[in-house]
Amino acid sequence: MPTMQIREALRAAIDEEMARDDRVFVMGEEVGYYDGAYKVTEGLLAKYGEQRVVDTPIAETGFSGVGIGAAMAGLRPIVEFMTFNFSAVAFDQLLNNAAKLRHLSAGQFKLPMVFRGPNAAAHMLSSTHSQAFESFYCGFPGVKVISVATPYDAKGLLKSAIRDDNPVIFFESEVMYAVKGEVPEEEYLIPIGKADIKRPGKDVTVITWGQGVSVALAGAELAAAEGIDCEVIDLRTLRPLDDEAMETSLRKTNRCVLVYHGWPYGGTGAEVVDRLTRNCFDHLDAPIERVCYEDLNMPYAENLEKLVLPSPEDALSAIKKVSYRD
Amino acid sequence: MPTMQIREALRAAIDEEMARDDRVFVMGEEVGYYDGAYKVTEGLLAKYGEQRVVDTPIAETGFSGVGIGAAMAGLRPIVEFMTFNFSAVAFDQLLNNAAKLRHLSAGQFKLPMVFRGPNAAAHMLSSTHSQAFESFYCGFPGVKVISVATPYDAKGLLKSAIRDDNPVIFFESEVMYAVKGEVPEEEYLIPIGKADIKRPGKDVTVITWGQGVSVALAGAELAAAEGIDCEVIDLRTLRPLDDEAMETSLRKTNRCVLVYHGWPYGGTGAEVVDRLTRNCFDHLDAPIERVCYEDLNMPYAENLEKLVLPSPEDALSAIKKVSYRD
Amino acid sequence: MSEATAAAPTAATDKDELLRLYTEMLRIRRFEEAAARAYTQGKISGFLHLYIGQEAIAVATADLMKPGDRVVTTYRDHGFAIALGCDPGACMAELYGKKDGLVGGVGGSMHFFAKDKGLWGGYAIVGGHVPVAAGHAFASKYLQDGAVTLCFLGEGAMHIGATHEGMHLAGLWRLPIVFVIENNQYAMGTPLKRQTAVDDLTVRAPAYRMTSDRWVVRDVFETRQRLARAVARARDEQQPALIELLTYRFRGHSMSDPAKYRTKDEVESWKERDPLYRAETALGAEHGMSAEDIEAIDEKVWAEMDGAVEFAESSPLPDPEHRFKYHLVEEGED
Amino acid sequence: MSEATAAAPTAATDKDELLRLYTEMLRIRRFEEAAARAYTQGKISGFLHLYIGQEAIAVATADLMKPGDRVVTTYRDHGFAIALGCDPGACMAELYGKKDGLVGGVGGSMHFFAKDKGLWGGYAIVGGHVPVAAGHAFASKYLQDGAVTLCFLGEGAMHIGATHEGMHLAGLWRLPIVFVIENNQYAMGTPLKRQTAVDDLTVRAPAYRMTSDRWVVRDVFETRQRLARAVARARDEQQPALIELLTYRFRGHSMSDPAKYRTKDEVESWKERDPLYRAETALGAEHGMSAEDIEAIDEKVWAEMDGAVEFAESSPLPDPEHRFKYHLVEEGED
Ligand SMILES: Cc1ncc(C[n+]2csc(CCOP(=O)(O)OP(=O)(O)O)c2C)c(N)n1
Ligand SMILES: Cc1ncc(C[n+]2csc(CCOP(=O)(O)OP(=O)(O)O)c2C)c(N)n1
Ligand SMILES: [Mg+2]
Ligand SMILES: [Mg+2]
Repeated sequence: MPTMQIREALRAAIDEEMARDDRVFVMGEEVGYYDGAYKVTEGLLAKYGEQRVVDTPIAETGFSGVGIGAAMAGLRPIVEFMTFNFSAVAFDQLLNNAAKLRHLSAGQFKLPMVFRGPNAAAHMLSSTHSQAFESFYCGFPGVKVISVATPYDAKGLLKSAIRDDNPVIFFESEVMYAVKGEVPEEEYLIPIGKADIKRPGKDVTVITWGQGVSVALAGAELAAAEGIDCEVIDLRTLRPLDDEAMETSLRKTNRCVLVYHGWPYGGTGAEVVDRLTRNCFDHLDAPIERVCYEDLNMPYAENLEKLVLPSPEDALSAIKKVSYRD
Repeated sequence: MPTMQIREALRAAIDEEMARDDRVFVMGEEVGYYDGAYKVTEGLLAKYGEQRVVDTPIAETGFSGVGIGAAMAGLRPIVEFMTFNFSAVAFDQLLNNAAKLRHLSAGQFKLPMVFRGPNAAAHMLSSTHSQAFESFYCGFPGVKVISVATPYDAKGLLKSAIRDDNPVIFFESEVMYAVKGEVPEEEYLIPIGKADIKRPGKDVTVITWGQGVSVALAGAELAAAEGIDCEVIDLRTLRPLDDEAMETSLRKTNRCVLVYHGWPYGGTGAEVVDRLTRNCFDHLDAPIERVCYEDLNMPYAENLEKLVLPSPEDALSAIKKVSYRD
Repeated sequence: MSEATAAAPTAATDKDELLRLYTEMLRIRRFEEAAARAYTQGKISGFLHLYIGQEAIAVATADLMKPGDRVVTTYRDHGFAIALGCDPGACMAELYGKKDGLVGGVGGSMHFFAKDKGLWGGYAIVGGHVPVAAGHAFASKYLQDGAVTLCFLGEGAMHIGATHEGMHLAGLWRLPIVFVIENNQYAMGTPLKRQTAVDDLTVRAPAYRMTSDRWVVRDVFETRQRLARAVARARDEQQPALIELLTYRFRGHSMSDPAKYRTKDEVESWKERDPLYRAETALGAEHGMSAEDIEAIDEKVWAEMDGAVEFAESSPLPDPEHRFKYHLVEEGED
Repeated sequence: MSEATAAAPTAATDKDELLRLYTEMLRIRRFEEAAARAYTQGKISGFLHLYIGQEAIAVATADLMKPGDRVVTTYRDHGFAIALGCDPGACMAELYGKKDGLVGGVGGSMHFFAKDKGLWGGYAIVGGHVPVAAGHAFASKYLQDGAVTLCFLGEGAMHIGATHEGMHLAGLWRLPIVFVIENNQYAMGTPLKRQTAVDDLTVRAPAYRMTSDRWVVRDVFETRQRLARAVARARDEQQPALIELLTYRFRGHSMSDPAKYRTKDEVESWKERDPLYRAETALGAEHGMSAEDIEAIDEKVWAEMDGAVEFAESSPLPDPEHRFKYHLVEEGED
């Protein structure tokens, strides 16, 4: 199988879907002439022209709203946030328009669109540029939310997201764009709403997504060295959650740790704990542990940032804790 | 003790703090000449004048930012959102400025300010006007979050919030402004971060806040009729959470139900479940149940709205469920 | 405002035309009066923002639209629904939160949608619809469908960021759209002079490279004609426009607002400009219609609106299961 | 731009003054060149947005400010920090993420704060600081402290809602504030003509009832003088202003931007307008300074900046415990 970067996989997904359906277009800051701030859209302007690769001024509320309005009128916009941090100024458009207009119009309108871009901390960008938005964007109905961690998932899920008739919020990561992996030559789609077992195991279920995946896998390796066999489940879709996949694993291992990039209070992390403890109460041999950001604004200094972020060692500690081996 | 409405208690708190410290001022849409969309600020313009009771145009980002900038320069703003639904357009100001500027400036600035207004569903206002914002505003560091349900708490906590040197997000409710209760004649403050037992009991801990409180208390009454004695804990402060109060009760009852107005995914609800299951794992005789909104955009029609909202009957079912009496 | 006032021409020449548009305006007014009555009786709940005084704008707009054109407006949306041909019964049923409502009872007063009639929605977050409307126009340009989007907003919405961003993109991209400010002098209780430092809101048009126009809405024909001019340029020349219409709402901001913030004199002075009143006067004075004939129209219209109320009252509540619908497009659904 | 260019006067008369301001500009440039070198060596990480080409603006501003006046700016904030008298060592240490950094290593390049020096912050969300700056001015009016706030923003920030709202409120409330657009022709890779439909960004001033001014920044004295005029009116007459400064950044948007989107010719044409270059020329040609004397200044400045780098490199990392500080004001803390 050919190998490519996540960035290339995303680009291939957009390219294939733009070729397939000329209602699909890309819009955002620097997506065209600059070839994308992180080069995800490189070459697309040259191939598809200004009408379908639309550079915007700095106006996230404006171009998110334009995307929403265009979707209602029959187009299939892919709206890029340079990073999701900048989507905070467009929050109202996502919450009150994207997520609600189909419902408010009693089904008269569909909103087939994707909001995509990098999410969570990169490296030394300080607090306003290091935020994980799933705790904000998973909390309301009317949208689907995806977070990808491999080129294979990135391509297959972005294609599904573009074809989905609903607003899909699609999280990537600056620091993962260059991550490489195998991607089939033939076309494929990955269904939204299905988690993936990134590492099978029997002792502890490690649930993760996005930037957490590599941390979780590294933590699982450390645990393996200590004789604990972890099953690492990459949620991939954060809304709706794949309860079945999580529960199946947990019923087998009876222990669970979450590893992800994001703040601890609420969000997907707490939601998963809530569901699993309720639905698998009698199968849990230990309370579920969460390994994520410290509950702090992200400092710039490298040594401090590192302490705030979850590490494989943190994951190992949690894995040992739920195994009562700490 | 004299009796007053929540609206009057809030007004008294603002009035007393404005009299006490002339750096305190109120700002928002219709707070002045209109006497407040919900009359919380009635009479304050007449008493304190245009400089300290500032009507704004419809520009939530603008006047939130002005409040933040004024706080940095030594004032103590009280920013009213006509309802918190309209704060969505100012999300960036809360997330990236209010919550971060003290940290970013390494303590050079303080942000002593309150963002207040009604939160969550009122009655038949449809989906854009019926949202509970704690799931968004509790999820990041740098702020405190309060939600009040009685005149006594409203006054004592708003006074503390105004005196606090940090940004405080303060939730009220349109449908509760007329709720009456006793409020002492003498001045008092309620510390931020302390929950309150609204009804002592021994069988089931019912944790609640905001509009949930009356639902929880009514549910507790229904349960009492069936011989289940509930302890109803009103969190009052949602960030930071009063872990001690929750845990003390839970260790006594071994059963817990949450009752609140808000969506189920994530948020304070899931956070509480997560903390209690981890910290009191061996004390829990049943999984914690949550009684809140259905995971839907709020419909306008009265009958549908009622079904989406949590009811005392829903609370009773959950109480019975955790008591294994369903 | 004075010069714009001075320039206003007198009413129309063709009696049938005037009668038709008069009747349309009257239908809106009577619909809302019926709704207000039901609200007062406690039969309608939530917010109810009346359009009384501004009807000529919706009627003129509906009259100049071509198939495919779209109106996007605020929560003050009943007038456009009626003018665009929505069934008053369905509209009233929506206010009642009933199954046969325009959107099945999920939206209420603030969220009328009738896509097939060109009503692309009533929006309740001030300014939030402006970029969305620009998006409809973006799609028109993309698909070359020849449609124009008409985006209505209150003068209070001019000060919020979303409005600026939506207008700015429409200007930059030369979208087929006309932005119409319905300046009814107040945003809730706040008069224009406490909203902004300027008097003329079209002062922003050059910043977006839009043409502008501005007049007092006294005459439905003039309004139609001047709006039509802007719509034609949007359609044919990709020239977006910013139009300020000076108008007045005779009721409070919503049914719960006693509107104590304005003087009787002010209200009276605007009553003289009321296009409905002026059309009625013209029908009598210039076209010789008798008071009885005019009264007969009113009775017919009232009968229609009483029928709408009856329809709404007898419509069933939405099915409980209805609340699960339309959050997401389900597999196979369209 | 042509007329604004035409009107630009030549440089200053007083040699000492010119030398002083030239040296200040040079200090900023050399500071950033030192930072760029460290970045290229992998010693600085994150984003690094250089101000090279725009230094005259910060120097002119710092020179006209009175005690208590405030500057609020963007992530492109090193120039203001140096101009306002922050220690280059502390600034460099901040870029290195070190304990002795201006804000102890928590903010990095984009978030320089030095309240006591009048630097009320570098902000990284485009437009997000504009209402905050208006808030500082609001407080000045409230407290009658006589201070003026100078809010700097890129031309790219003119199109976002927060900027509109902040300016609108400042205009409505007649706040003592001057908004200065540093129009360096690009927002990242996007030239002005793809950002907006207009050429002159001060076209918006009348919408906020602000005065406006607009010139090419070639001369630090002219810039100081014209800015000072606006600041005086803000201070004495509660007359806010919107000023557009035509300038250029000679580097990419940030260190990671190769800036391939512009022609060599364009860059060269702006180099001729570079106030630092012009001041240097004037020192030689008009004031008879020798090349050696000028070179000596440069060496002194380089020595200062090499010292700053040394300071930064030898500063320790922040204590691990430091990350828990300053999220909230703790009991008893100030
Ligand atoms: C962002 C936002 N802020 C506040 C409100 C509350 N609100 C609803 S209508 C209104 C006044 C709007 O005035 P204007 O735009 O002039 O329209 P009009 O009601 O006069 O038609 C306000 C403040 C809102 N819906 N959205
Ligand atoms: C709301 C928001 N959107 C996008 C960005 C990413 N971004 C940072 S700087 C910048 C360009 C700003 O250009 P301009 O305002 O002209 O300032 P300059 O960098 O030229 O000084 C962009 C798009 C951001 N920081 N904030
Ligand atoms: Mg109005
Ligand atoms: Mg620029």
